[in-house]
Amino acid sequence: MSASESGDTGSGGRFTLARLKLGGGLGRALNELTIVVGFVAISLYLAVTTPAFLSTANILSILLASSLIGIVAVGETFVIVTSGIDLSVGSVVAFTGVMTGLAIHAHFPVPLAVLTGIGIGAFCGAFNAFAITVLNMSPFIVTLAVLAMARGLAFIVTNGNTIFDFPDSFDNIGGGNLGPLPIAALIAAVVFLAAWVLLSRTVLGAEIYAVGGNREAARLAGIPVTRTLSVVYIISGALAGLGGVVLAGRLDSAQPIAAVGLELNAIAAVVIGGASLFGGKGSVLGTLLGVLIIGLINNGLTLKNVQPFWVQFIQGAVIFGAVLVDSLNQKRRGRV
Amino acid sequence: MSASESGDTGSGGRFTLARLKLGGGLGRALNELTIVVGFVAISLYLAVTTPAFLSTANILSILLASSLIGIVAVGETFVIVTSGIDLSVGSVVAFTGVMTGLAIHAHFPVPLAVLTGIGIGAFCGAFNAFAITVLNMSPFIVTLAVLAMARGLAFIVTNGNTIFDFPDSFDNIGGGNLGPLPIAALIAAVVFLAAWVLLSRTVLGAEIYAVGGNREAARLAGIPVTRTLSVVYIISGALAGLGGVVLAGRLDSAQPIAAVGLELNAIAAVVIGGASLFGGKGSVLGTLLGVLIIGLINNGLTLKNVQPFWVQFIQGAVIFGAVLVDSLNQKRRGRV
Amino acid sequence: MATLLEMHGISKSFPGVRALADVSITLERGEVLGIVGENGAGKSTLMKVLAGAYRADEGRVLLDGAEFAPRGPRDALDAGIVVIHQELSLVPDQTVAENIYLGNLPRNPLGMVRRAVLHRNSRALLARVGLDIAPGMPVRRLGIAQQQLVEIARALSREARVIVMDEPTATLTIAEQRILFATVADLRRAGIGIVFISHHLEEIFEICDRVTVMRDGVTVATRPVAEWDEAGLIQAMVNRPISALFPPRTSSIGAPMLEVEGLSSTGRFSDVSLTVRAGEVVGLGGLMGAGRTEVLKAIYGAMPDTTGTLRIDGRPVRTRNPREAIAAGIAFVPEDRKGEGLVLPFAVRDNVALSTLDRLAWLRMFSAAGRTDRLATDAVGELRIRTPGIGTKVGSLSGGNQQKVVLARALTTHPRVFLLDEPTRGIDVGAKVEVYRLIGELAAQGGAVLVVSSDMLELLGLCDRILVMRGGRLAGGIEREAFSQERIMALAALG
Amino acid sequence: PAAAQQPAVVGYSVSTLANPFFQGMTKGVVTGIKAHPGLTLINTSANGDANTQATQVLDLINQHVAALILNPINANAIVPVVRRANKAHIPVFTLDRGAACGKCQVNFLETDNVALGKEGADFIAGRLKARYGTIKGNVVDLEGLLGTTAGDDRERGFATEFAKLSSANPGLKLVARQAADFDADKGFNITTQLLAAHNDIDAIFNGNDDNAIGAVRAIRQANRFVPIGDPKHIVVIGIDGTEQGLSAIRKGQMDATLSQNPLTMAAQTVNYIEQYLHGDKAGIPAHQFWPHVLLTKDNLDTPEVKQYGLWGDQVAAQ
Ligand SMILES: Nc1ncnc2c1ncn2[C@@H]1O[C@H](COP(=O)(O)OP(=O)(O)OP(=O)(O)O)[C@@H](O)[C@H]1O
Ligand SMILES: Nc1ncnc2c1ncn2[C@@H]1O[C@H](COP(=O)(O)OP(=O)(O)OP(=O)(O)O)[C@@H](O)[C@H]1O
Ligand SMILES: [Mg+2]
Ligand SMILES: [Mg+2]
Repeated sequence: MSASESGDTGSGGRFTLARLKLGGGLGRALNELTIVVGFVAISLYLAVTTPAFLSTANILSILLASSLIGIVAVGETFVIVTSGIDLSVGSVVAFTGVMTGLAIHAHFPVPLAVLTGIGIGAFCGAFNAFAITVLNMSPFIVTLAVLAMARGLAFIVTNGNTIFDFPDSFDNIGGGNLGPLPIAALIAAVVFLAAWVLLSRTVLGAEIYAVGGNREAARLAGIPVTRTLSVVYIISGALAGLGGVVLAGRLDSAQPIAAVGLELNAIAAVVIGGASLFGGKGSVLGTLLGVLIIGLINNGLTLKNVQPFWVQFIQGAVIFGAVLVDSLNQKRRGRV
Repeated sequence: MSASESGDTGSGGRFTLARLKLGGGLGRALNELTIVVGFVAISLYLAVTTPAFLSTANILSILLASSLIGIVAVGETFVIVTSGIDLSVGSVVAFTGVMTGLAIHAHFPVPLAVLTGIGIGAFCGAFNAFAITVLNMSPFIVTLAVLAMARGLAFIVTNGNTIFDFPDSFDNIGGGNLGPLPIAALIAAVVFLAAWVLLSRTVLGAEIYAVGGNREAARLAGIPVTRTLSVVYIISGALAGLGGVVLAGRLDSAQPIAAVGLELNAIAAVVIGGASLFGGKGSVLGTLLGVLIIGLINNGLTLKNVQPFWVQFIQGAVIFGAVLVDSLNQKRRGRV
Repeated sequence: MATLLEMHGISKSFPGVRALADVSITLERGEVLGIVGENGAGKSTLMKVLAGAYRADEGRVLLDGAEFAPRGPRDALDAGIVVIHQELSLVPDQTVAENIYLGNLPRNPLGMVRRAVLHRNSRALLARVGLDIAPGMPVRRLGIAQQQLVEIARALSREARVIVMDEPTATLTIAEQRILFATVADLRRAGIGIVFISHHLEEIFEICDRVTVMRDGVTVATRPVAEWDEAGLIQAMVNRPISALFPPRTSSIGAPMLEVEGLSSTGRFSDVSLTVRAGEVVGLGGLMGAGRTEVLKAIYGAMPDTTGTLRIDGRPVRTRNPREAIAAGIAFVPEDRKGEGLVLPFAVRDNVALSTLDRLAWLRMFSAAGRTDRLATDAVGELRIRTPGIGTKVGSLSGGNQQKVVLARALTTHPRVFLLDEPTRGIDVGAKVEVYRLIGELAAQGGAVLVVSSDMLELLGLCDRILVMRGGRLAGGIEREAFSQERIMALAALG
Repeated sequence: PAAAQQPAVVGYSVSTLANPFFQGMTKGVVTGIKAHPGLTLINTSANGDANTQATQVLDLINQHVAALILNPINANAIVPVVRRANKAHIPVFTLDRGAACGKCQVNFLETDNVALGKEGADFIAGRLKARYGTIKGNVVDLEGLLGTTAGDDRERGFATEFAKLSSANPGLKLVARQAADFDADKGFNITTQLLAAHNDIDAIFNGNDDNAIGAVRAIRQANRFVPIGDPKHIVVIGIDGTEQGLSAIRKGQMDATLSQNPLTMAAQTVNYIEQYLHGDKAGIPAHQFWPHVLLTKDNLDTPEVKQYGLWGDQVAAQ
């Protein structure tokens, strides 16, 4: 970064702009997120070339489609900010989904069944946290092992069968609407908002960044590192549990094979949103953009009737392009 | 990277290995790799409980089954030591496999077809390298995009079909024997040996560790960082290409869908072998152990005819256990 | 009233090293206790034990007469023991304010950060340490000296009974040092006990009430400052007499060796032209942030987007990257040894060999362990690097010894032009003398030395000529005959 | 007349293309649509993820397609979007796998996977009987990907029949049951290790032809291949009839496969759609099993089989 830029950071354009427009944090945050350029570019392209894109139904469908990965990616954001990784989320979604389904079939009232799902997710997160903090194991290995174990458990408890046929009151969580709005998207919105407050406004959030940015400095400054890390993995697990509930509701069924590979998509969304796997960086707003970019790409591929063989290639190319814009932008602005 | 991480960063075996003199040297190197305890534990358990385990045929079958992931994991080791990641290897295996198959069908002589496959893999690696070093993009995103693009290309060039029916001279690369030894395992052995020499005994190897350990210090010390990183990704791509050749030969066919998820297994092997995703740490010997541990687990599950629903769970639990032994061992020895 | 702090019989070992052996110190309220000693004497380790960062193997600590056994840094902080660690411990991607209040953010009952309070308080603290930057700026963008001031501000933000300053001035220039000393005086008046560690003995004499000397993990002596003189202190530290700090400048100065013309880097510095002749030691002075580091990096090819021309021995050279600079005979010692100088997970041996990997190699390809070991052993011996062995991880050496490893590495490429950025930062008197002697020898052998230092006495003692930078430009130069602190300050600050 | 100019858009969602069978099905849909000038296609693949499929189908509904051809990943998980389609009055035709809501689909053209598994067991029993005079021997079961209908139903069919057979014939043993995930390389690795552990394997049942190809290659690699008819020959049977499977049968490396025909099956669905859009709803059956055949070297090139269609060869030829 050039000295002139750093020199006027305090009072220069950045802050003025922020104050003018959005009253502080949000404007500043958006300004930091150059990936916004990629997001806007993709949206514009689709809006101009595809008449159906801007319809309310289509936009709501994008939001609905993004809600599961969004919920999970929020948890992943916390973990990645601490320089950790949670590979178990996809399997935990499947496992909590079938457990919730079994709870429903065992005549748990819906709210209790939902809490069961979230609670089992949180328990998986706590297991990850214990192994990482107390047993001092690498997050990659721990969550990879839990990826396999949770998936295995999902098969074991269901005997490989799909659990299905839930009451509407449950299905609505994932598949219902409130007025015109998909409830799952509303839940995701609440999760994003809460996470945004937590990460960018609270002391715990600042401690999460500190632990990720320099663990030893955080420890020396008296930040309870173990507790912070534990909270983070438990949040990630609990949100995967919520994801399992939402998915089971949406599909009126829970399958042990659900959400395979979801972790990679969630991590991708977080990284597209500007987080670094080395920790200390990343934001909920960035993750939101990352999730929406992925949702936009998938939606665009369907709307434009791209032939399936080309779909993966174009998905890859568009992600590459969107992030390329971002990194060239950063380079131009001398932030390398 | 956090300070505490750096605190327990073992010298990754390199410098110890560099002085390996088969006497005390190897002992010390192995001592560094505490994962050896997990490896021995699993082997002993299988030897005692499963009569068939120690037969020559079975041990060769483990080596054969480990050869593909081994070849790919070697490339991944290089990348991870530089604190990068290569998610594209599984797709590159598939893409180079079908390209090699198409070359064979286009009547390329076998050696040329093999070189084509390896070359295309190297090209994919060069693409990764270019985006990472010159365009300054994050390795995670770049290789994720290439994961999608290479997979897409594999479908596009084959129109989704399986390419099959190759001459025996080609098939033998992956599925033939030299005396009692599977050729694929021999190839993997050569790859491991070459990689071990390269990483632990050459200037380039030392530079790779330095770039992973502290990129800025390496740059200021005059190490050509861009070149080093490029070499590393190209090696990874080329080895994935070799993997594609081996796989196509073994199955006498190349499918665009082959090797899905192989990257995660390869990365797991490297991390089980003691590497850190934060770079500067890891060794070829460690990766070999990691690959063999995964091979042992799968072999044990087959020999003991574990019911499929339990397979994943047990895979996860055993990996967890093996690495737990390792990390408790490190803790006991005060290296935390 | 009980003594504020007593540490009794503290021992602490690391694998292969006995860092502390039965060390005892005491500290009264309102007292400044100086601790001096060679690199690796155990000063920082002792303070880390106090801070709860390490647990002692033996010994006990009494705080206000009560047993004090911290289980972690949190306990120590809660007891009012605040340590400014020698190694910077900041979070680069957080803001200055967040770093000042790291672990101690002002919060409302909902657990939210009270940002207005945070920034108001931070601004006040920044003013107190003389740092004029916005509290919202990410620490990543600060130079190393500014980061040190942020650390000091953090210490001031805490409710402290004991403040430990482990080489707080190592990176500071005289102006910030004055502000710091004024602050120390305030703290002392408030009855806070202060432990002050420094390799700058004049600072010790200026602000300390008592001085403890440590050597090889034991306390050699503790006496009131009045009972020490400089020679005695040095003698106690290094256990051998040291005649003169600075070697006499005797080398004969020859033809221009390094010529820099019109060197500019947008937004960083502009139009810097300077010449260093063979056998000459030129100092580069200036206030923090004047751009000295960046000029050195630009010459070394480590700064993108620079313009200007470079000649060595009259021949134009291009240094587009450090590799080319090394090939052209330039060596560079960075100021930030952890971030830019060392590969911390590597052994001492491999850090020393980092710039000469191919030269040491067999066929320029295969590592030659024997040659590498010999090179490293020689370097450890020559620079008296205190390490259990060349296979020891460099990260576990004391700060000063780490610095010597960086110096050793820079010398392995047989350079003729030496760019030294704060080369004696954090190293002890004995080692300093060795570095000065080394610089003298480099010059005597016909090398050209350009040295940046914030230690004005060092510049005055060491150099043949001093250039002063201000705001990214060369403000002027002073020949040895005209050397004086006042002239340097005048060029650096006023113009 | 207006409708004739404006072709009706058919939305298609296939569960995955990661398997030749579904590629065949997709090609069947594509060629079927081409054969009807009044129809065009939006072609999507869900990549094996039920949630992705729900989203894709919703996107198709939002585009007001005239009809939907769905190859569901899971019969239950597809139900909510099928109901959405019903609400939007878009007729749903399911292929290979149905939606678990009966009348919510106009036509459900099914592969009887349970029967495929059962017939696989019977085939092996027949070969063993021919070899030993009684039904006995050691059998390996390489099942498909857990959690998929094709994998699970075939396994169920095989396991039920095998249990019946072995209780009647005590000499018939299942020496191993492992999931090879429809992945040739997994099939190869597992078979290699089983061959190392057991030198008396008589037959291997495979959840699909890719598994079978892995087994065939492993037998060759282990030098355990002997031609069909030799008492030491290891019987290998797959399911699907992929091009490579047919080729292996022709070469005598593999004994048999149970083949459906996704091309004709998909074409039939398109025909039903055409029929439906022209108002002839009565002639469309609600549910139908698409026939399958057992293919061996002996019958592979007979007219009856030609008549049924070797989709593996046809797809590759296109
Ligand atoms: N974490 C550690 N692991 C191993 N050895 C260590 C560690 N920390 C310190 N040491 C060793 O303990 C001894 C004392 O180191 P310490 O950092 O306390 O010295 P110091 O007096 O502060 O020196 P300096 O003036 O260079 O800062 C040294 O030999 C050092 O190598
Ligand atoms: N990486 C960077 N990004 C942004 N600004 C920087 C960076 N490095 C240095 N600066 C700023 O550039 C200016 C010049 O810094 P430089 O380090 O060259 O000064 P210096 O004279 O060497 O002082 P110091 O004593 O701090 O080393 C300072 O304002 C510093 O904050
Ligand atoms: Mg110290
Ligand atoms: Mg500087």
